[in-house]
Amino acid sequence: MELLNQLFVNPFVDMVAAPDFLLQVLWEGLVSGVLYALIALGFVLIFRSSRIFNFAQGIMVVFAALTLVGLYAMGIPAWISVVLTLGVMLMLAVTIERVVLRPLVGQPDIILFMATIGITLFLIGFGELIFGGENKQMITSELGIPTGAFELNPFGGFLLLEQKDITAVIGAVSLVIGLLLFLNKTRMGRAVRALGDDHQAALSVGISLRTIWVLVWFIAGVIALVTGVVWGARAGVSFALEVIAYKALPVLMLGGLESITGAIIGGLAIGILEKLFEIYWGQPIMGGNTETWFAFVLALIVLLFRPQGLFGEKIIERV
Amino acid sequence: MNDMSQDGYVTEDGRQIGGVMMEMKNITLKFGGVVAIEDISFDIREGEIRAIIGPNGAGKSSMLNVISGFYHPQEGEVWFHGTERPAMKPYEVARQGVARTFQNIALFEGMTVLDNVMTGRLTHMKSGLLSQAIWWGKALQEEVKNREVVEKVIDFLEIQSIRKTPVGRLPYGLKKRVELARALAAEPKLLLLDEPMAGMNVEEKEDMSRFILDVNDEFGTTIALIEHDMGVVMDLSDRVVVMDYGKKIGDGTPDEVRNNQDVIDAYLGVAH
Amino acid sequence: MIDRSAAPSALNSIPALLARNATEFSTSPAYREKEYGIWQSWTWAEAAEEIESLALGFLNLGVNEGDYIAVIGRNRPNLYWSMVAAQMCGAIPVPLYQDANAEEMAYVLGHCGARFVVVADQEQVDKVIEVQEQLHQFEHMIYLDPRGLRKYDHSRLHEYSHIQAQGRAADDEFRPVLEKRRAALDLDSTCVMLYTSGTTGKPKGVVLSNRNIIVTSQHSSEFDHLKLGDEVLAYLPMAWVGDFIFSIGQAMWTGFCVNCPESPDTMMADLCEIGPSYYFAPPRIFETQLTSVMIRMEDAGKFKKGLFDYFMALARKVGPDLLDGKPVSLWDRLKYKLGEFCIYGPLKNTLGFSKVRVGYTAGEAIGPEIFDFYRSLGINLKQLYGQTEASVFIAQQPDGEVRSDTVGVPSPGVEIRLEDNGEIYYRSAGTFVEYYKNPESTADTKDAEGWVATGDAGFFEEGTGHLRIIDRAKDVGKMADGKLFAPKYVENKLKFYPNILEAVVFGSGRDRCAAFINIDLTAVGNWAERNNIAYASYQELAQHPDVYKTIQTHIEEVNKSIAEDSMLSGCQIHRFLILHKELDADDGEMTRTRKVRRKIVEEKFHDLITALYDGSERVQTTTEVTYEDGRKGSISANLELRDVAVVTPQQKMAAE
Amino acid sequence: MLFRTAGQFKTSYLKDQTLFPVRQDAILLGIILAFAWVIFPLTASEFTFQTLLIPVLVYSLAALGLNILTGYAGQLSLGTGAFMGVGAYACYKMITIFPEMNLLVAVLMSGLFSAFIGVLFGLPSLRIKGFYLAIATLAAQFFLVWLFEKWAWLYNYNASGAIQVPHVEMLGTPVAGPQAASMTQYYFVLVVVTLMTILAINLTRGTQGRIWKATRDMDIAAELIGINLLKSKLTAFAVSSYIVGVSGALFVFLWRGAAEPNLFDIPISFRILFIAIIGGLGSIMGNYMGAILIVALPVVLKTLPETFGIPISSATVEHLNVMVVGALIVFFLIIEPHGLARLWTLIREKFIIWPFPH
Repeated sequence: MELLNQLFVNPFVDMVAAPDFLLQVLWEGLVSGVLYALIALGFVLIFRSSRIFNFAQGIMVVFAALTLVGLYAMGIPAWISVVLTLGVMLMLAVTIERVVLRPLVGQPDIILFMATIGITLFLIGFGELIFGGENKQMITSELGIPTGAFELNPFGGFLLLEQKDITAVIGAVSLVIGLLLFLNKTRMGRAVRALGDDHQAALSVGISLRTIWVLVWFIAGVIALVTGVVWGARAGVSFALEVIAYKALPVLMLGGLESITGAIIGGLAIGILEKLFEIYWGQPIMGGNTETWFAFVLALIVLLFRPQGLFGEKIIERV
Repeated sequence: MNDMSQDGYVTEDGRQIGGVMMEMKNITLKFGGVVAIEDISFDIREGEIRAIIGPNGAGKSSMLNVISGFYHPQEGEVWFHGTERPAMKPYEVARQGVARTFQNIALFEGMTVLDNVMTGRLTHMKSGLLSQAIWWGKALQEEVKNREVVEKVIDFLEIQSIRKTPVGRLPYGLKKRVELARALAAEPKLLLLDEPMAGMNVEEKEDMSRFILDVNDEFGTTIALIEHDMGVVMDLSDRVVVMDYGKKIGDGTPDEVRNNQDVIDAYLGVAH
Repeated sequence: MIDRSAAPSALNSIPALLARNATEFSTSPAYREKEYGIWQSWTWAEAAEEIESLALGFLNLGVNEGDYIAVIGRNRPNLYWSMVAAQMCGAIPVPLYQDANAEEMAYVLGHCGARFVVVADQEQVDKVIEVQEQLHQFEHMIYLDPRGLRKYDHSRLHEYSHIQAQGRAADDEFRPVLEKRRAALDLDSTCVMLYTSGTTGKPKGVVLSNRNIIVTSQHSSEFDHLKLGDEVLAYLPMAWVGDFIFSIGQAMWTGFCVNCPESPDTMMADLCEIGPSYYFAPPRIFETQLTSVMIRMEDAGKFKKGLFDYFMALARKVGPDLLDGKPVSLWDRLKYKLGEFCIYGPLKNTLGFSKVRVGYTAGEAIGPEIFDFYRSLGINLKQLYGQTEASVFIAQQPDGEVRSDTVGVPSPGVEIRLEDNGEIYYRSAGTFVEYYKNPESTADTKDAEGWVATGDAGFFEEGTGHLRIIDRAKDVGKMADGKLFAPKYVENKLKFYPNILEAVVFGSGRDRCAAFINIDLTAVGNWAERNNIAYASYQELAQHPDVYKTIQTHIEEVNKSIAEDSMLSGCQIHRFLILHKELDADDGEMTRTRKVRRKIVEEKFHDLITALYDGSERVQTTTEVTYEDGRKGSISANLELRDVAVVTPQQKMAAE
Repeated sequence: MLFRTAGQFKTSYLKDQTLFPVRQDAILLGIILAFAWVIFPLTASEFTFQTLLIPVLVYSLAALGLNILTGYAGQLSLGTGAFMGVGAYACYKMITIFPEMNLLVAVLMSGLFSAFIGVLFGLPSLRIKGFYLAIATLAAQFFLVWLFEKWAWLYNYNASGAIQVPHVEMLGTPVAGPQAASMTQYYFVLVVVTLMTILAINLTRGTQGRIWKATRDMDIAAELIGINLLKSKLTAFAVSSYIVGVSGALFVFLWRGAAEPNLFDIPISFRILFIAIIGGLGSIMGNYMGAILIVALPVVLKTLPETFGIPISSATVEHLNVMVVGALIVFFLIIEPHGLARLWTLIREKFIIWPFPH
């Protein structure tokens, strides 16, 4: 009885009791949701274009952020560092395509998946070797990201919106919009999208598979950089960030490995839900820190009922 | 075929065909909006070679998948050995003695020919996990007993020389034969062949036809096969069902079917 | 020694030997057959039981003493048993070549008047049924493999296992009869009748008595110390006397195990699995194996190839001597040991010869290169000279006295006499009884004192006393200038080249020699592949100029070596052509044992022969061919003819 | 060239289906076993036991478990670490609740718990396939580790939140806890690993093995020839998790001596996965090869510079190590996607047909 109360009554009571706090929670969830969505986007793009489940996506986030900070630490002006970092990400994309993808093309999915885990490890080791493992400050102000905060008072309560979070959201949204424009309007972009559906069509556009791969991995790199900056701004830069990469996985399960919209909606949903769960159920009942698994369990349950994910269409099995 | 008495009939080459083994009653199968099979009924009799033919996309494969329990029709009944078959999982159907081959070869690429054919025996394997784990007693007897059966099949289909070759390395024609071997190893009551001749050259087709006839002759196995290559079917089969666009447009002996106007029209449509 | 363990008098028939084995070696393996993926095995006791029940079944079927029972099929224990079972019943087994076509079969079955036929499978059943109208004495057919025979009319058709079952059932009824029949057998009762596919004319039925087979088996077994525990692979035609001696005679005498392959196309694999200790093969097989070894080594990597070549060179140098126990320097011995580990051992292993203790080749001369190749690997390969009429053995090579150019010394118990024209005569316990229903041929070949003419010409080497065969006596002719003409001698030299499968040399009574060549499709085809030369057919490849060039060089080398021997220097080849078809038994150009039928070839290709001598550059010809299924067709071609350089012999003789 | 197969023929199916149809293989195995059972223990130093021998055995056992699930039944799992954890905690609870319990029994039983949990998390596998399933297993990974942390009962409420292996004796000799001698522990582990390997080999070569492989190679066909997919997959999950659980118990009790929850976090799951994949999916032997490589590598990387007298900080070594492992994985995947085991079989085939190239 007591337990049932705790599970099904108290949380909602609390919500109603402090709507402003609820809003705060939702906002927090939204922000992290945006970031999950971003990373998931990286996954989806690469999966669509090369059937590779790119486990390295999360690490690329950290790596990008590290490089940026590291370069700046060497005394290079902030914005130049950004450009240079982009250059590094491009190099990374090219190297991966040349050294890993090309020799492994045509291998079973799991092999390519393992390869990306290999890349993950390599990047971790490499990054730490060069920039050191300790936590670093993201160069927020240097990049002109406002650090202040807006204070709102809904329901006579109190809601704090940090400006860097807002920037994060805005940045993310604009990035997504840009991306969608690219995918839908440019020839390149259409090739990438076509690739998801069938290779021949894509090739008929007249762009070599390799170019597309490099491109896609580069885009993933850019996404990683943006994610790295905004997340770094909130939590600092270190390989601890890696964990957020895992968060993108349940997002993919929900959204489907191939659906861009799925990635975005799934990301937001998970971001918000896990925050709610943590605040209203996790901390009071389960001793907190439920974010580590909530998303996964949620996704698992959903998948039990929709094996193709929320946005994948039904599969008719053939023999 | 109503004129046919319940206790079967005799074929030109003097084989006695028994009573009805499996009967499809008014089967209708839909995928979402698409109607794959529309109100089709026919029967398969003990010991006969029954063909389902029709142009590509006529719904033959879907029909076979219904028989083997892979698809579940929205309407209609499947009767097997005189009792209605409830909707059951494919593996349960297989355990009732229905074995099949596949249009696009579905061998287990990671195993040798021998192991592939051995999988055909799984429906006969009863030994428990523990007995297997200690590789002793029942499991061991089973292993040997079933190997004997399998070797007979291997000998029958003349694939001794590739016994221990991984199937991945085999040419297409042989793969088809191994698949047949796997199905035979199950000692099925009803053997379903999904386009057994697809993509074969002339000799391979002749071999395969010979094997199909031999199987029916040696083991008296009832065979239902799908083919879109009319020629082969007509020589092989005792009775033929003709499908087109999910409907049944003909049913009877090869000759009856050959002279059926609808069938002729249907086939004029497709290039051969 | 076995013959002491039981008084020879008791062992005066194959069934008697069987009885001895069944008691003395009851538990040791007698027969194995690869079937259903494993080597099904029978001990002597089990084999005896199987054979007896079959024999009882025969009696039950009405087999009388003196009946002829034909046996047709590939080497299978059950078929060997049927021969012994026949003997038990006092009947005479007549093994036939399984690849014989219907009319050949009809002739033999008719000639021996077989009442019963034991066959392997549907294929053979069909053949016999096809011709049974012509066979008046034929009554019952027994088949081994029931596959596809269910629907056949079984009034005269019986399944092997059923016959055995009936036999077991009727045991007490027929046992006494069987015992009586078995007891009646003695050394002079007929053991088997074998049809020789003679190089000319219809096959003759060679009647061999128990004495012939048993005594010969005893002598030959002792000669090579064959013993219980030896393994032999039975894969040569059952109708061939050699197989009968090895798989029945010697096997029964010594009690060693006879292994039958699963199918022709798994023969090599089965050979490797069994690893026989006693092995026989005609030169052709050793040849093809060597060819395939060389071809496979072509694709080997630099290092491996180098290693191989180095050690093979070493082996050629010291290998044979080591085998013959001649002195070899310690250093070489060490290197050879190393080679044994790196190359010879593995090679023998992949060829299935690891355990060969005694190996024989016969039938034709074997190329020295081929012969020495196997010897140098440490395989005790020897030559023997024999024929059906002698129950195989006339001359053979004792261990340690092995050379490629002789056929060894007279076998134990064999006397050899040479006519002045060089023709070889012999007399021995193995000498055949008679040609069945053919007294005049019998008289022609075998005189009153029992001397048999071999029809081969040869001579004894001074010193060693080894017999050397030149050629068929009638084929050894004179050239126009009176020089000796020994075509076989030359042809063999030619055939020693992997690229040349067959050669036919002409020149008897002419002023110079010319030759037909058959190229070896495996070897040359492989060469063509490596030099990416496209070809659609044997014919096309055969006429390729490069191929001609290669063959020409081969022939010129041969000419050189012939020229060294002043006696035969006249046999050098001046001109040759490559035939547009492979000589083939189905076309009658060869015997079933793949010996060239010179006469027939000469008639068939006379136009080509004339062309060879009238100096024309090319010749247009058409030839009739028979396909496997018996249909006839014809191929025509335009062949190139080529001149070859010859060497003028050194005039040593003139000096004396 | 070492393999002389001529004359090795089989006269019965039993002989034909023995583990080592070729005699030389058996001999080779004999040699390896001799090393594992006699020579290593006699020669190994404390350091070798702790950094090489025992870890290799424990890891290869874990990999063996995973390999049954992923390599044989084709179900990709990223949650191995957590299942090791279940085994470890189960063993810890049993030993602390029944101090008299025989450790061997405890270890073998602890597998049952992880098997149970394994089946639980395996249930979705019928509906969820491929990467989706892989991610689903991460749910197990994160949830369980979280549980180890939050559920104080598991670690007997001790302040550190970690489990401390108590002193355990068998036949009067300490096998676990501070006093246990490395050699004793090594033999203990070796016994368990050998046992598990034998069972695994038998399961994978017979009926069950075929069922799993069929499920892996083509599940639709498998079901149509009469395989109950759910059963097949769940058995795989059960057996796999059992072995993994046992390895987890060994991991803590016979090697580490103590364990914090995060010890079972995702890095170890991946490490096991690497071992299985580099060793070779669908191979038993591969797990040992993979384990040797993955375990030995850091040691080599650490000792090499020292031997050449190059001063190098341990942190750098750590980073280098991670980097090299990453690179190696990619490298191995490229040269032989089917792992070291396949590499060996290829070499072996070459030996058998030596001197022929093919």
